[in-house]
Amino acid sequence: MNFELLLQLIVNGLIVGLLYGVVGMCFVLVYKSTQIVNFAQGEFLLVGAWVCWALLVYLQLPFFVGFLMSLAFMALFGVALQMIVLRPMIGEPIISVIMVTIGLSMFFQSLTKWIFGVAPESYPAVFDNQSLSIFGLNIELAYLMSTVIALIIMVGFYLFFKHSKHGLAMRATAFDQQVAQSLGISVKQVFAMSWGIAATVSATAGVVIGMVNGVSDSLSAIGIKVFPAVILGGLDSIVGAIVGGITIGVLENLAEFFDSQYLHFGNMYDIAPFYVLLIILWFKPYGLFGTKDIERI
Amino acid sequence: MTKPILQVEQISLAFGGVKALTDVSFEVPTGSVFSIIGPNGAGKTSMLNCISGRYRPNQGRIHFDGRDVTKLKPNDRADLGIGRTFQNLALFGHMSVLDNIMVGRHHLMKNNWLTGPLYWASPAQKEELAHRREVEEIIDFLDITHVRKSVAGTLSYGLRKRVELARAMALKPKLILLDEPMAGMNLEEKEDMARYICDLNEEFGITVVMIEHDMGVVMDISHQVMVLDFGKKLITGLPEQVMQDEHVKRAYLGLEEDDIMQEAG
Amino acid sequence: GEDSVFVGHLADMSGPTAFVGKVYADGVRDSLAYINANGGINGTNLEFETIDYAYKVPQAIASYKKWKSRKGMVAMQGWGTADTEALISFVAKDKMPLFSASYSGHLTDPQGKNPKTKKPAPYNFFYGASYSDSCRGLVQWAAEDWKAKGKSGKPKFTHIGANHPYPNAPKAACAAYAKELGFEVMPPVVISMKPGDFKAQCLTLKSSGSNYGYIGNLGGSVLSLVKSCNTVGTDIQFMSNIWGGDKKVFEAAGEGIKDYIFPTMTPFWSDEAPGMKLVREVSKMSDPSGEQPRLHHYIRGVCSAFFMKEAMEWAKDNGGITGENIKKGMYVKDNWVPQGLEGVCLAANWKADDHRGVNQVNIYKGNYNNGDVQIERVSQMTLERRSDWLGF
Amino acid sequence: MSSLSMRPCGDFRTSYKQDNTIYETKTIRRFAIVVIALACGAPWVLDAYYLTLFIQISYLGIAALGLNILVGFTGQISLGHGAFFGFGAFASAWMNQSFGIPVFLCIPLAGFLTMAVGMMFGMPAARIKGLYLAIATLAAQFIIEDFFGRAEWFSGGSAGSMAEPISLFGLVFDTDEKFYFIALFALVFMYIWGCNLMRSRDGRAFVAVRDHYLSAEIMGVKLNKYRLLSFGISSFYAGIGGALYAHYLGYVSAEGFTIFMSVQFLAMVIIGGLGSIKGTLMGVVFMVLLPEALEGGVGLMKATDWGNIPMVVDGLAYIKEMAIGLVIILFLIFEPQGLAHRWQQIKNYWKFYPFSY
Amino acid sequence: MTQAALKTAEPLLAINNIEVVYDEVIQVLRGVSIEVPEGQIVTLLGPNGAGKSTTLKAISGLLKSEDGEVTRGDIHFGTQRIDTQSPEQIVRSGLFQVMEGRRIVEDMTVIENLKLGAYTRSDNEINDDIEMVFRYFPRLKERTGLAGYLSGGEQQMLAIGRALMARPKMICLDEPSMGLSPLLVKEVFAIIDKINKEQGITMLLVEQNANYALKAADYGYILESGKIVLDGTREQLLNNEDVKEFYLGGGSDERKSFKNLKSYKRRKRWL
Ligand SMILES: Nc1ncnc2c1ncn2[C@@H]1O[C@H](COP(=O)(O)OP(=O)(O)OP(=O)(O)O)[C@@H](O)[C@H]1O
Ligand SMILES: Nc1ncnc2c1ncn2[C@@H]1O[C@H](COP(=O)(O)OP(=O)(O)OP(=O)(O)O)[C@@H](O)[C@H]1O
Ligand SMILES: CC(C)C[C@H](N)C(=O)O
Ligand SMILES: [Mg+2]
Ligand SMILES: [Mg+2]
Repeated sequence: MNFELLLQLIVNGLIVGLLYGVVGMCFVLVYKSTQIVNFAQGEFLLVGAWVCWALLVYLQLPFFVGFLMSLAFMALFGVALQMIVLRPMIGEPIISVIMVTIGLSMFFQSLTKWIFGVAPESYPAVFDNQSLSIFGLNIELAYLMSTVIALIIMVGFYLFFKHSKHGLAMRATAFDQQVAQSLGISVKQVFAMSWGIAATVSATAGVVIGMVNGVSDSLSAIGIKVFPAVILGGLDSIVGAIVGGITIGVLENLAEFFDSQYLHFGNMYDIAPFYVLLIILWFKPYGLFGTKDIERI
Repeated sequence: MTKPILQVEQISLAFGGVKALTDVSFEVPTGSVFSIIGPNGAGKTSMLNCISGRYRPNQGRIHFDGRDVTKLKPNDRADLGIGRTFQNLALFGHMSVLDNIMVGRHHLMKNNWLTGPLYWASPAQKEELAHRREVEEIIDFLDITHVRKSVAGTLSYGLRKRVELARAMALKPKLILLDEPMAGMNLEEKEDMARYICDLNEEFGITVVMIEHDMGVVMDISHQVMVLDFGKKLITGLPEQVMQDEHVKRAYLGLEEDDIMQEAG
Repeated sequence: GEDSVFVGHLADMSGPTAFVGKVYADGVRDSLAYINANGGINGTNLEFETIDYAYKVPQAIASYKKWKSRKGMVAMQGWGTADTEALISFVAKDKMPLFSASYSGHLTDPQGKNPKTKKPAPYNFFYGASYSDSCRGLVQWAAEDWKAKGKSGKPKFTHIGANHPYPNAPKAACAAYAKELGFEVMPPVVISMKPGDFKAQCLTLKSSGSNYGYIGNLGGSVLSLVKSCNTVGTDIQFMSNIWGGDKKVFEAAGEGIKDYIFPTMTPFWSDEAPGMKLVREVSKMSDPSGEQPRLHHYIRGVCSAFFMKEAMEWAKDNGGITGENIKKGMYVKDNWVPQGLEGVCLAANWKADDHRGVNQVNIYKGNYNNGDVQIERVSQMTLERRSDWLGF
Repeated sequence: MSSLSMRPCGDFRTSYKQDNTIYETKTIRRFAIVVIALACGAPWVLDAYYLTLFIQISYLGIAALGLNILVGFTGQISLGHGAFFGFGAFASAWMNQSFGIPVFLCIPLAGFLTMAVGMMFGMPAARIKGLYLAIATLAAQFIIEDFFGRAEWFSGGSAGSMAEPISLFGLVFDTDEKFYFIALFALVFMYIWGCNLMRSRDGRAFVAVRDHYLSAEIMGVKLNKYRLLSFGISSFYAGIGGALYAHYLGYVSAEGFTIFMSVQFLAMVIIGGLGSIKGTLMGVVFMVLLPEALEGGVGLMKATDWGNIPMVVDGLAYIKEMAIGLVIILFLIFEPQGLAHRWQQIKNYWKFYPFSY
Repeated sequence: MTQAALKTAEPLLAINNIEVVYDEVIQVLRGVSIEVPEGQIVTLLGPNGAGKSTTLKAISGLLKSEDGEVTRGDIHFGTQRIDTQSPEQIVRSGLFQVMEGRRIVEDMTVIENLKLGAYTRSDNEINDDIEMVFRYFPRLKERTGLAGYLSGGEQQMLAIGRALMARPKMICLDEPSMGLSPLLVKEVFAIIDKINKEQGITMLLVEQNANYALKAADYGYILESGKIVLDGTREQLLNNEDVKEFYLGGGSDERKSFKNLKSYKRRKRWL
């Protein structure tokens, strides 16, 4: 067995997985507070990454200035999106709302293609040294930066849901919008908040991935990629999203390892997580950390 | 009263630390109206859930109609003839009242996804219509003719309760379990409901197990009453006996003796 | 005889292959417009419509039907592998020549002579060497390169690409030839068509010690692959198919793309060739300033359109512009170069039993140095017309 | 109020049989028959473009109906319908090619084969619920798609596979005009099948499971059986639709059956109206005609002055895509319950006209 | 208190001739007017489907989320017109509804549910108020699991307790006694009374249990088929023959047995 390759793949999986985890968290945040499965999550990454790219390339802003500005923009973007599109949908069948997010995803994908074109673009170099060697594996500094950011975001999320009354309000809204309203919770505010946060945090991930792989419309594919991660962890669990993200990241890489070394099926890297997902769901129908539905009659 | 249709032997049920039921045993004679009363959270609904198969008791057995049903799935118990209604309405909200009741006939019908769609070219149509006829009788009986095509979810609470009863009756049950059939009803409607329950017991010969908080109703129409408190059986007996019990009075009714008759109305 | 004839033009300008699809489509579109503006088909007006079908097969079929029934289409300019193959039997039945940008090898057997051919494609044409033949050319180059570098032992060859018809088209054919030439053929490495993080795959490439990698994808995923493999530090010579190498790719990849090998069928925009004058005129149709540099895919589009045009001219003189006659027109000339495009389009030979119009591959090497893209020609290969390679 | 059912006012029925019909009134039934009769004459009036659109509507419509049975009637979201559709297409072609089974038999057989596959992937439905299940079907989508690319023996792998045209009694349905009749027949047949299913025992069980699975079980409905069966039936429909598609196109490519297609099916069903058979058809028509209509709109736009600036011309493709997304969004904002619901409201309005309540 | 006296007191809540339509076609209320004076308990009685819950939802602004709409008339709370306001504005102005069917947040604990009730508040006496709720309903204190697993009665207590947490001026209670044991019904009404007396919270009480409701209330309305058919003070209603017969049971002195009811219907005199 090629241990060196295995080790490198696992490290690679951990780091990429953490990023999935961050995107997954946003997904969970939106789900937890609005029950909406956001199919436009990937487009948040996309829009964020392009906006940041445009600020850096056209306006020649220093990286961190442009980065923060694009985050601010994304917060507004998330809130505005929610106000214009999702607010009228409050109280409508959940599946229709989900379909709306699919429509949004189509819209923004085409819009970014229209504005920025279909060719991938690279970010200007941010770090002097693009990569760092860990266990003999070169890892992009942007990824390490994202690891730090991810950890900060995670702790923030945890505290928010555990201790703030907005966290409670979000959960109540997710449970039953009518009840939430009757308690004086502004469902609109809750929605705006969660979409704003989700858009901002996702954009962070978008920028990081853009720095590593270039910005292009395929960034939005991450939106699909986090599905298995989120489900694995449990749709409504922030911790689950992280664990799920890391698991999927490592899984992909393990699949690549076994495929390339032994099986030679091809494509296992992309497909194996889905097999594992099915198996895990069979034994844990609510993922690893998801809360069970209350089945009382 | 003849041999018991339902025998519950030493049922215990716990949820984590909460002991919903502890060692409860009782028998329901065939053809009787048997009421379960007790404070909120005493485990009454849990008891019904054990009988209808929603919960699996941790201990004990349940015999229905001479069969041990403890391990059967809910749908198999429906086949055997246990019907029920629910405390927090459990209608099929988007279906019409008629369809709701027709679901009750499910286990009595034979057409399936292959023969059903061939409607005219299979016995399905005949079967559907035959059952429809019987369902209409139940609808007539419960006086819900005027809403039979309405969507169940938009009905008012009281009507929904009645539709639930109709659906349970459509099962052609030998035993029907009613979880607070009168809750949320005004006097007039309670009277109607009481009449239906008496009729279905007397005319159709269906045994009734009923949870109810309205003491007037319980006293008037039940043959036997069991009192549960904190998951334990307190007493079983004739309604009058039970009402006399000091413990029941204090823990459940919270009344002095004279008040009972007066308040119950 | 006719006042005007209709040509349908399918393009992917917004779908998954738009990266090059738009460029190629512009070439076709500008050419058709140019032909029209300059006398049409010897006086017959060339009416055309471009539909962006976003690489969706049903949309392509619907457009085809629409053109066929409503506009009386006589020939069609198409695009992708998936839709072209879906249309094979339709165009055969309707006698509708279809000039595609899918260079899939199994479009080249019009009569089903090769037992490996699944479906004869009598009405399909494309300008350029098939994916299989280009890959064979690259493998030949690789074998020479290996020798030239004085390395010993068996070089290792790996096919890299998504599990899709387009990247897969030459997979088996090319692997067979690589083996013939003494390569050790490694298990293929699958990367998705979309850009992404391919470090895992690069680690595999690295640990397997692969020497030559053929990339069957295009655009974005090529970039990602190169970047990821640089981070990981592989030592592999990448060779891509015709869609995977152009100036835009180098610019987008920036530093880090090194000695990247790819084939072309035409000169580049900045090259001087007699025919480039016409190409620049054509380009003015959508860019009056004439300044916008075009990628070589654009020029291939121009060739595709002008071959069609000349076949139509022949048809007009020989019984009228119908699909059947255009097809016949395709077989008339040997070593055929459309008039005015000398030095731009390679000499082509379509025969009734062999639609491998071009069997020549020009191989280039590209580098990016401090904001400058440098592309140099490294070799030119002429492929045999082996009968067992027909349609394969 | 509550007695205000969705029925025409003065409509009296004297038997349960009359009351159990698919169509609410005789007029509507006659109308339906006339429409079908008229539809039979279409090939003599309409050109192939319209026929193609209709044929598209029919095979997509059949598959979409299957999805609505699963999503709308049984309440389980599936994101893998496109893959099942593809499976039916390949399966039919494969059976015809490999075993020489006549095509008209292959189509229903493909339906059943797809049903089996659908039930295999539906198995988790016994344990998994809601969105978890939706994502499990997403997994099915990717796994099946991967299978198409991999299984040369079945799908021809990357090269795709050929599908013979349908032939019956020596008649080959290889042109749009001829295939149109197959499509029309299949559509009508499958829709009546669906209507009948939903008004008989198993159909009701599906809805019961959707609305309240706990009480459905207590009412005697075998929960797992019906959860699985609805996957089976929905895949059956997908398989039939896919097989028709295969034999219409004559060629099946592994590329066509992506998550995007699955999403499109979902859009049809939601836009049409969940749990409405009529609505499904409306949704399909909407989604098939939308791009075509926008194509026309784009053509008009190019003709205007402001529409002819380069930025817009170059972006027309994207504008079109954006418009599709936008139309879906706007549609759902204004009609979240789907076309069927709007239709119902219009009917109600006229029924009580001029009294609005 | 006489009717006249009631009318002169400035009502805290005034509903003026409202009509409500669901789904754009189904009319449920046909001109309902109700006044609730400050500090009093007013009860709204009526059979199933009369539109009682609809009236409450119209007050609290929750109709919109059910596709319902107030098409005519207006509702004033204090000096504000509230039928155009959003539910959360209404709650913030001090009007709280306890919805029919308890509607607690099942996947939260009792304490979390109570905290939710205090969502609109920003003071730091929330923990004191939780203690106060536990004083009213001691058994809630022992339930530490998820609220979804509470028994029906416990959930009802939680729902009322949650309303108290908002420190509202007025609470609308929709069938608070439904499904409670006799002892608890008594307790709940006692608590309602106590809350009204101790904290001066105005109440609009929708009830089926007319006996208790009328005893607790100062004034009552009877709603049938979307119209107010009768209103009056407690005494007036308690002595009304029809109310006695149809709502209280036993128009005559003798209580009928549920067992031997005649199945004919008597005409109500107000129809
Ligand atoms: N699924 C469950 N999980 C956890 N605890 C439960 C569950 N079902 C019931 N309980 C608990 O069991 C106890 C008995 O509940 P049950 O619903 O049987 O009471 P009940 O007698 O019907 O009361 P009520 O009259 O209020 O309906 C309660 O304390 C309740 O919290
Ligand atoms: N969301 C809705 N859509 C359509 N109709 C509705 C809706 N909600 C209630 N209705 C109808 O409005 C009428 C009044 O209902 P409401 O719930 O207000 O009655 P209620 O007086 O509270 O009855 P109960 O005592 O049974 O609770 C009923 O006929 C009901 O069918
Ligand atoms: C760029 C490619 C994806 C398109 C190409 N014409 C094909 O063969 O499909
Ligand atoms: Mg109970
Ligand atoms: Mg009510």
